[in-house]
Amino acid sequence: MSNDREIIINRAVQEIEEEMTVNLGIGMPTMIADKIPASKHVFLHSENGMLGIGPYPISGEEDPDLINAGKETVTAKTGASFFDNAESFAMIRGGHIDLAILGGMEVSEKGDLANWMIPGKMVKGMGGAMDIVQGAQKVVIIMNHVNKHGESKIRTACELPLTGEKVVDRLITDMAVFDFTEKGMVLTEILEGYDLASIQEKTEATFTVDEKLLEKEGSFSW
Amino acid sequence: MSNDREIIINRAVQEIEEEMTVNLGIGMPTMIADKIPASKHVFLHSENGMLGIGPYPISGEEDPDLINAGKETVTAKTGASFFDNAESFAMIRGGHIDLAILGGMEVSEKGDLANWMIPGKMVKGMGGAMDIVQGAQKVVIIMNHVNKHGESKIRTACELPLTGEKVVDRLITDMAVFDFTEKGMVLTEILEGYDLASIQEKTEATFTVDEKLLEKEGSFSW
Amino acid sequence: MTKVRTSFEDSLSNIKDGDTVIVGGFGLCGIPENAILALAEQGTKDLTIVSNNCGLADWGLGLLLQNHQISKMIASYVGENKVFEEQYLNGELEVELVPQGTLAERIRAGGAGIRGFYTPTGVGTPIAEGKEHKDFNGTTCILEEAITGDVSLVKAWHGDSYGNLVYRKTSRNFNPLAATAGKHTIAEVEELVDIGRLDPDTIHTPSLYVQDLLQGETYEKRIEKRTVREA
Amino acid sequence: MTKVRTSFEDSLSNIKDGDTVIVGGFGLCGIPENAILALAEQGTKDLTIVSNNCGLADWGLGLLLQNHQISKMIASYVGENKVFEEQYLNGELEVELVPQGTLAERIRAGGAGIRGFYTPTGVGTPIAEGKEHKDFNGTTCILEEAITGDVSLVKAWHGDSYGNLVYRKTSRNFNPLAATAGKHTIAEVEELVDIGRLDPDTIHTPSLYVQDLLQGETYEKRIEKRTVREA
Repeated sequence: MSNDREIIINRAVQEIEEEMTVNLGIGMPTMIADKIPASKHVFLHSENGMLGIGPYPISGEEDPDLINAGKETVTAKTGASFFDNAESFAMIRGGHIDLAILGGMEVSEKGDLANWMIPGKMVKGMGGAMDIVQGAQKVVIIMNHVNKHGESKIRTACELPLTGEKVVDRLITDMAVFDFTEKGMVLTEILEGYDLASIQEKTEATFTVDEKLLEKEGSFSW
Repeated sequence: MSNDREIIINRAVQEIEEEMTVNLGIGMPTMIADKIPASKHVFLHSENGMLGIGPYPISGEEDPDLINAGKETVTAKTGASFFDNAESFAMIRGGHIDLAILGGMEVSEKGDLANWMIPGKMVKGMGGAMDIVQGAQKVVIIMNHVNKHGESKIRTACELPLTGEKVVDRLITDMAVFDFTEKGMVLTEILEGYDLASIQEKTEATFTVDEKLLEKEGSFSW
Repeated sequence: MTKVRTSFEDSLSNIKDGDTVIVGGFGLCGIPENAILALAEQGTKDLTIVSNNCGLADWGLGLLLQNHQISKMIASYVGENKVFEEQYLNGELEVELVPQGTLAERIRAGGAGIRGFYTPTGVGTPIAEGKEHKDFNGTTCILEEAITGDVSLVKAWHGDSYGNLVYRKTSRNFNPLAATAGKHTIAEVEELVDIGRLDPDTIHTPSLYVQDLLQGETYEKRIEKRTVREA
Repeated sequence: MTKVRTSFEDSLSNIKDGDTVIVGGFGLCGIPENAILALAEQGTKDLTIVSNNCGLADWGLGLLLQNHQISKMIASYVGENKVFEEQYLNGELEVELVPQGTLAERIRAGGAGIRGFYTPTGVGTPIAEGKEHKDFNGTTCILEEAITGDVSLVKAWHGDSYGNLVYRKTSRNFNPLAATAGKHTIAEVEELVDIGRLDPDTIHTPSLYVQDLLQGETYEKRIEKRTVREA
């Protein structure tokens, strides 16, 4: 795992609180599962029809009838349940999932999310992402702060087609954490190795800085 | 059971064909169940959440968790299934019930049905009747031809509030059988003891007479 | 981590005057007996009750009527209750009659985050008056809106401490639907079983829908119409 | 009275050129393997396929793509199939992408006689373009319409000759929904069991949804992403 990913995942796992029902998106978010402390009781929901995902199986014990939304073989924890896809998305759309952590391509300062298609490239489909960002009680997006060309992925407005409009509650990058509130986009944390100036430089979106963070960061050179 | 009822029930049971899924309304229609020949394999659907109603239980074997839509204790046949009310009405509304036999207060010549409320009297509610008349593949109404004042219950237009508009496929009374087709209301059978004249006299609605019946009844005095 | 509570009184205190409460059961079959008794005891007023029926005069939701705790009833059939009739006729009780399938679907929609749906049920009847009509390939439908509750009361056969529920025979009826549509769902069970004893393939109500789980001490399970055949 | 058929070929002949076919499964999990193989063999053309995914190039629905049998695909995610990409880019294949929850709900609605429903999913995205919008207590929703099929193909674990079905673990997925929404539903099962062996409380698909029931001789059950941990 790259260092950036590890930083993001380590920060993201802190979002998960005792007794929460959590949906983890495909890819980087799935890796969060392994980092949840064993002492914490949480239920992982998989939109293909399962509540209570366990760890990956031991080699030889894979069950083709037991996969997660990323189509990986998994196991079920004691106390799990299986259901059909309509029921699974009833849970999502009906607000019964406490927290969803998904990857992103772009996030706008209004909390818009784009993470499903790049015009001109082959469209693979949105899967369950559009339902999840509308339905989960809290939506946390995790992504690198900048793309491989060093350009901000946090935009004034998304250029890519949206997955959801004003759906992001929190954004965690390898540099910072932002909340999307009634007052707009607010910087609430600066991760190790960065300061406000570097974050401002790498962020196209306009944001304010949380008061507590301002106090703490007051000693910096700005 | 009165003679009228028996005549109606004996005629109505002939509507039930091999392998049909059938919903029988509360009251007189429920009595049809006992008349289905044991040689005929049918599935009786109960809208409170059951497919495969069996006979009433033997005394002492009543199960309070096992009732029909009329709240009577019943049994389940081998191969039955239980489900919730949303699923039960998904079956009804989705057209998965082959035949429904319900009681009626009034039927109009257009095939409208009124069977749930009498203005000025206490309203009890429509239960599942409105769903059933819309959803079942074939809706057969059974009722006496005239009310206790001797007035036709088969009307030009229903005076009572409707349960459904143009929903009746067949009407079976103690005097006759009518089909509701694209050509309107058609008399298809005259039951024993009546002739066309007596039926015309007791029927407010306008109807035509089925050609085959006309041929057969040609020898009558009209 | 457990959702097991021991006091109906404490759980029921989640219901406040003026709340909407969705209650499982069909007739007297599968009703949350103990929760209803505790709610009657508690005396919470001005309730909107969503339930297929309203019990008998002296049992089930009829107990709340006797206590004058219900101001509005949303149901499909209320014909078996004399107290109901009195309160309706004297204007104390508001009634919204909903076709049974539409009622079930509206509660399901509430739990599933579907805000409204088009159904042919009720078109051309008094139920359709004032509702939006729309044609779908020649079938006229009316728009019906979702129902959600502040609290839902359901009754299951078996339940585990996570809140997974299994119902028995036709006592399932409206219970799984009600369980999904309450902001706070209180489930009572005949038997509390160990985690893992319920087969994950056969759980009717997955745990996340349930907030409080209680084991009822006794169940009367009254039969409304005892019907038997000759042996 | 039995719905058991012995020839996939005969059952699949219910599918005609130009038909809409709803197919259960999620990825390769729970797909009706034998029915798909028989449909590929049969060569029926110009099909509209409704399924969450479209298989791999050489397995599942991908086999129908290879044969150029599909003219339109309604799915939520089709990213794992190169043949798909080719046919889409050269204009041979029409694609309607639907959010997964909306797809599941549209199929359920089709089976349940609900003609359309309002959901917040997709508002503000390309999915909402051209769709009717409506506000429900401050939440903007779009109208989505039901999907029905001429034929549905589903795969279950156990089934009886009446057509009752039980699914296993996450292979349930879209199968019970598909079963309700086909005018003619063909179910294949791993094991045909005697009437009465399935507990009536735990049947996932009640018999009335199924027209043909077949027992597959073999099941490959390919795994798309074998993922394991250290022992």
